[in-house]
Amino acid sequence: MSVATTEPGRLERDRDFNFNWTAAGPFLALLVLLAIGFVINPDFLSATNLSNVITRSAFIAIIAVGATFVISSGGLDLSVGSMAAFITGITIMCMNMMVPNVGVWSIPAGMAIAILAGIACGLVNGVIVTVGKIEPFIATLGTMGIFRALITYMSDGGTIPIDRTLREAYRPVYFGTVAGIPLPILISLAVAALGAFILYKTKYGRQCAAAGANEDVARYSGISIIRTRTIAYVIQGACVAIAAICYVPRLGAATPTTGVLWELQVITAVVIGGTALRGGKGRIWGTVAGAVILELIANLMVLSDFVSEYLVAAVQGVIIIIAMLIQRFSK
Amino acid sequence: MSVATTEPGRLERDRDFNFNWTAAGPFLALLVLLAIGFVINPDFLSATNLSNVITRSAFIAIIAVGATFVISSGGLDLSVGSMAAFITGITIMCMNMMVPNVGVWSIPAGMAIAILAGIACGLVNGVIVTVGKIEPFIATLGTMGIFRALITYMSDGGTIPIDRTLREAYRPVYFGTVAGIPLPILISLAVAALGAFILYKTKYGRQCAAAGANEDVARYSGISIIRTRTIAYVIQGACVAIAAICYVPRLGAATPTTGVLWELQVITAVVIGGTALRGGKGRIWGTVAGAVILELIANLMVLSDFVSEYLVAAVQGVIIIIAMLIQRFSK
Amino acid sequence: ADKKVVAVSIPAADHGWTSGIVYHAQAAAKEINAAFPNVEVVVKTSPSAAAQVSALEDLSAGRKLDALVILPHTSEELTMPVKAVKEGGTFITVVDRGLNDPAIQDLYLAGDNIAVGKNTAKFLVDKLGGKGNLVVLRGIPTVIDDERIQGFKDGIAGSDLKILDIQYANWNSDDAFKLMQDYLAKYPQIDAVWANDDDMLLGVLEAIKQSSRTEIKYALGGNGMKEIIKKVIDGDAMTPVETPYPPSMIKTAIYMTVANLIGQAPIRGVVKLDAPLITKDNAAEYYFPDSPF
Amino acid sequence: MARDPDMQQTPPRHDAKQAEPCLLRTANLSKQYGPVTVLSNVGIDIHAGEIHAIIGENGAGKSTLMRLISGYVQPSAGTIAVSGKPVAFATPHQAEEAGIVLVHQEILLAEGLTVAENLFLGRELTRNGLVDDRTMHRIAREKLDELGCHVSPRTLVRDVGLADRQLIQIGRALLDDHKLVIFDEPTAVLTGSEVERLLEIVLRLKDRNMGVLYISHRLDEVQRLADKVTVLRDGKMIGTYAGHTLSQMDMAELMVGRELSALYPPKSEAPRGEAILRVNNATVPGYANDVSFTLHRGEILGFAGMIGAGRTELFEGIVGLRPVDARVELHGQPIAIRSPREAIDAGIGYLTEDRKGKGLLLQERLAPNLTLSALRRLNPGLWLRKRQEAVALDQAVDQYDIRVRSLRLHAGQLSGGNQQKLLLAKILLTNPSVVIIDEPTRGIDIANKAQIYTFIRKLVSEGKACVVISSEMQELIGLCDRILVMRQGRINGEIAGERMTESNIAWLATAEAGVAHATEGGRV
Ligand SMILES: Nc1ncnc2c1ncn2[C@@H]1O[C@H](COP(=O)(O)OP(=O)(O)OP(=O)(O)O)[C@@H](O)[C@H]1O
Ligand SMILES: Nc1ncnc2c1ncn2[C@@H]1O[C@H](COP(=O)(O)OP(=O)(O)OP(=O)(O)O)[C@@H](O)[C@H]1O
Ligand SMILES: O[C@@H]1[C@@H](O)[C@H](O)OC[C@H]1O
Ligand SMILES: [Mg+2]
Ligand SMILES: [Mg+2]
Repeated sequence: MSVATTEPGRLERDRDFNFNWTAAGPFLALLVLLAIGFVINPDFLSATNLSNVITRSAFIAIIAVGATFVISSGGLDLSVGSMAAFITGITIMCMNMMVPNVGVWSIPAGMAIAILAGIACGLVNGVIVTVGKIEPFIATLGTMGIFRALITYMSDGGTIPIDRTLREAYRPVYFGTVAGIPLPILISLAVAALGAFILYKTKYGRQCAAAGANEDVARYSGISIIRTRTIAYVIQGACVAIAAICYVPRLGAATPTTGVLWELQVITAVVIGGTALRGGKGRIWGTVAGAVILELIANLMVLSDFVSEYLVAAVQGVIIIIAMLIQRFSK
Repeated sequence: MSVATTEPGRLERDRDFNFNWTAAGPFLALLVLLAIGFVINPDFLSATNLSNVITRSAFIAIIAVGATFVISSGGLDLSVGSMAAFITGITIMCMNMMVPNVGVWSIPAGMAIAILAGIACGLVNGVIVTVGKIEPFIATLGTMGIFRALITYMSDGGTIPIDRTLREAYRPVYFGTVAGIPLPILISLAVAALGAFILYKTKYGRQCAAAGANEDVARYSGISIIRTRTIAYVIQGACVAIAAICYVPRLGAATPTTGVLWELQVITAVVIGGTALRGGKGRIWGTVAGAVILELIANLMVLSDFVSEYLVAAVQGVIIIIAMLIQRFSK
Repeated sequence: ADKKVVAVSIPAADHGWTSGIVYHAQAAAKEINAAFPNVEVVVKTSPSAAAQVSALEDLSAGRKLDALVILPHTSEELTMPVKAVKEGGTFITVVDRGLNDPAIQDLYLAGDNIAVGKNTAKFLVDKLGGKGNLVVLRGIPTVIDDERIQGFKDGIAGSDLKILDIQYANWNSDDAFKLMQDYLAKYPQIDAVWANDDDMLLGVLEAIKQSSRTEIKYALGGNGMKEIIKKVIDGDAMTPVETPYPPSMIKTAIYMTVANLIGQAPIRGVVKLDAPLITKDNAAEYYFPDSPF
Repeated sequence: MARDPDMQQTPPRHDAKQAEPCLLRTANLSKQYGPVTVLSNVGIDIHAGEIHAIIGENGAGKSTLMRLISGYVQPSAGTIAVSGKPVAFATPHQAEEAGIVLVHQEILLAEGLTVAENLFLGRELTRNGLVDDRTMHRIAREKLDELGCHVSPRTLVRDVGLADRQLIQIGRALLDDHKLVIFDEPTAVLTGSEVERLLEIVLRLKDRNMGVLYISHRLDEVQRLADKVTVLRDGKMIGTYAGHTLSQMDMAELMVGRELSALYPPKSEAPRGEAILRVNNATVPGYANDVSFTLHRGEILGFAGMIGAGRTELFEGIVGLRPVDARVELHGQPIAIRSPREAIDAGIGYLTEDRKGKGLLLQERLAPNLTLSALRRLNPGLWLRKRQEAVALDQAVDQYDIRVRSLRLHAGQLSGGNQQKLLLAKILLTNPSVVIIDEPTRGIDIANKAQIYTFIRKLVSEGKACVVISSEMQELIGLCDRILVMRQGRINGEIAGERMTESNIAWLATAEAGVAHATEGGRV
């Protein structure tokens, strides 16, 4: 029996200049929507309107960046909406409590508390899912109920308004601009950039994608699924906290209905953005585009007078389905 | 070239008398809940209370039987709640329209229309998911918006009450009993039995599980994924229609809020029942147990005086998580 | 040439009463747009407080609003955004659920929620001879809900009426049906039920009917739903009274706002609709069989 | 090129039995993936009652050809004719209906379904319109017994080992009578007895006048079975030869296209080094019982045994992949390994036998796959160094001769053998001092086996130590310095030097412990 070495086969080191439709899809959809909007109502493209819409989409975008981690690591989080309400509540209560002593400094202190609370909430979700080995859908449906109940309890069924003296000082976090760009937009871009950096440029990002793509392979490669997925939930929690921080000045209060149904919007943004729900690959910038798309659709509905008020939800549904269809079949 | 004959003392692994904990889990949980209920409030086990609770769980159970098909075939349906509202609306409108001509016969006619509408809605979902190749979560989130908008539009934002003359004739479908057992319970048992029969005893059931367990393998085996999954959605639609039929006499009207959030309850029932969300084998009877468990928990909350009304959702969340944990670790 | 723009921002139809709001707002818009060529009334519904804030931004981003009629989803969350609109020189009319800062509104129109609770309670104290067991169903966690419960508690204060239980049923008939079934299972003796909204009362009545329990003397609601008013007119024993809280208040508010804009009839201030007890005697005044609510 | 003068190229097909059209004929069959041509102008004939083997190096295009024939992928050019009539199968199911069935190289079963459900998937037996589970279980039992597979038809495939899965897959193909059965490396995961049984079954198919296409890297099998042998190289046909005229050496040289040297590297002459890894009383509940052994520097230690002997589970336990109770010493220090991460950090690398399920991310590109276990070592600090990764990939591709035509392929797009090489590169990138390789050459062509063996030998000569678990006895004998044989979760004997023979291994793998030990002292 015999054999020897083969010649060191030289391989073509071809880059693929193929246009990646899945990746480009959400951005194309965005362009199409902008064009349609302009046709329907030229005001649509006004700087004020666009900046309003994008600012508004910031909450969902920030939370959805976190969701991109969770989903790409193979999880799911239905609790983000009520977690946002809960964190908003905690933050406002703490700020109000501190204001007599530290005045305006209670704002940064409150923000720090918000982040800690977010991390804690994420940790709870993560541990239940990973250590408890419970289907993420059910586990986070459970914590969704828990967070929602807690905010209802904390607000005694009513609202938790932020202290009047803090209002003006806090306002700029939502309403302020830097170089003409609203602060929430900048914050969400920063969060997305950081998210993209972590997901694409760090070891953790790799591990996250591996855990979502094939749990066994990841495990056999020395990656702790528990650790990886738990961190993803913690990142999600931190993102929710950042969103909550930006949210407070917009509405000035936490209520039992804050953030209701955000989870569905968040997941929709992630999926429209091109991340597969079954895990593996995450697309942070697609997610951000997805969040903006959702807000744009809603905005278009308000600005146009074509459809009955009652049918807005239907048109949104149809547009989302069509967008996904185009994405599928343009490949 | 390699090792020789098989071992003579090869284990006889043909029969497994192992107790199947996953399968038994939901039923044990049910028993535990009943026991807790009795301790908290002996009235809990009264025939009236139990029959009320089980009757109430019938809608969710019936819809969840359909969801077991969809989920085990690898799909998901978030639209069931608004589909139920939509079908209820259509049914009532048709019955009301026919009543001047055919009188009480409009009830069976309306029921037939309900079933057809359910099948049509299921078909729409199925085709979008399979032919359109859209992630089921997003596709049915889209149709959820559409059905909800349609019922709002049909009812002009208000309610669609059933014709007075039909009320009494129709009432027994919800409030009637046969041999002392409320009709909805019997109907849901019949639906579950039929579902179990289809899922476990027919070729289609096999194909359904195969499509959910491994799409590629199923396809290579000559199973049409499109056909199989579409049929699952159609079954889901028919189940929603049956639930809608039982639901009409309960309150005698369809409103824009009928069936809100049922989808989450339905999915929870399926998962608590032991069917994996990622597809594969479905457990019809577990699903039914899951639906009853959900309703029992809610009932327990009201009957006990332990928790603040604000915290009911939290306790429900905690109980569901604990139930799942017990199921996981009792294995 | 230059039309006056009146924006109407209301919650989407999420239960019977709000669907009445939507109905009346749209009717008013249609009538006014037809009658006054120089006025344009735009109605937008929003499914949540956040969406309503967005809608306000959208409505005022493109054009200048001459007036805004708003039924805020929640008070706290809409206060600042409405203030922002006001600062653009818009006339503000607030309906029903108020804002936190009354200085923002030019006109406020609402029902009397305290009275809704109190008048119902007084009726029960009177009819039950000052003693008995009550169960209460409340709506969703909002100020309005709190006020009604507060009014009710004030109303029974000093009597021996006892509230056995208060829980949320979300102004939803279905939830109310379940909750009432459970109340019935839990309490062997219930003398009267109060649901603070008629949607819920419908569910309560179904549950009582099914239970065939006979000790319950009264099941009362509130809001003036036509089905319930009809019962009052018919002399129903279990539901002999009702309190009004008409969703048509939105229409009144829109008309008043338009009158202020173009009718040379300056209107400022607070309008509070009474919530007297509706009884068989005066029920006909509150009965509108063609309205959706 | 050294070639046996007797070796005959089969006559041009025009002259072939013209009377009856052959069972299947391909003409000018080509397949391209994007710009890459993986198969060009292949023309083969298969006749009824004939076993036709396809051989070639890893990535030569064998599996691709089979997938084309059986409808899993569609050709870019060329034709396929069945019994003289041109066909174009859009799905594997259509091919099956035309009597052609493929036993995949990679296992394709639905893990969440039972064995019987998998066997009958898509062709369930019914009685009165209802699925007839009882009959299906009975037939499944019979079929599996025939193949020497003893799992219960009721167990979930998820709970079944790799070899049994392969047998189930074969059973599935043989359930109905087909005209043409295609085996793509059916024996790669099988051990002795199953292989024998399978070969018998293949011969029986031939007796029943079916056509068989057979791919294997085990050339002895090819030699025993094949009537005709077609050799592929780089997607091109080298020729079709009459089976009996080719020696294994001829085949190997035809595949590679050049002369071959020895398959196994010489064993080390140096005396045994100090103990690197000492495992005492290792028990993996349900699989391994009280196993103790010592691994020395510079040593290749073989683990032999039959399927189910518990070798895989033992080592999965040792590297922290499953619960184990053991005292482990590494470099003389006791260590406790609780997770795969700790094993990697301690310098113990484990290469799984299930490359598709547990080894590689099939949808991921090559570089991320290669570096997944070694992320820490390669990227000190927080972020990834992509340049470093590219260099590592270049090196690995060269060093392990991974045949890829583009570095942007996904791991799943590599041929089976090249996947195995990628996996080996992946584990070695963690720079372990102890390397445990479970089935090192599963699905590897003969030329590359030699490379892998050389490489393993080089590893230990550099002062590492290596455990090789293999079901190929020759491989163990040729490669290892010492062999431990396991049976039913226990070590049943140790052999080294002269005493490493197939019969000794087979004896120790099957005989009762007492008997084995008694005889081992003397001579087996
Ligand atoms: N989907 C695909 N896209 C691109 N290239 C592919 C794809 N599938 C296979 N290839 C390439 O085609 C070539 C032939 O692969 P094939 O699997 O047929 O080889 P093989 O002869 O079966 O090898 P082995 O003995 O290793 O199984 C390989 O270079 C492989 O990378
Ligand atoms: N007695 C048994 N009980 C349960 N499962 C068994 C038994 N025998 C074999 N199996 C199944 O067969 C698989 C193969 O066994 P195992 O991996 O332990 O053997 P091995 O010695 O590593 O052999 P190889 O790796 O060569 O297949 C196991 O994972 C297991 O699922
Ligand atoms: O929506 C509410 C309605 O249902 C309640 O009864 O009255 C006040 C409204 O805001
Ligand atoms: Mg191959
Ligand atoms: Mg093994």
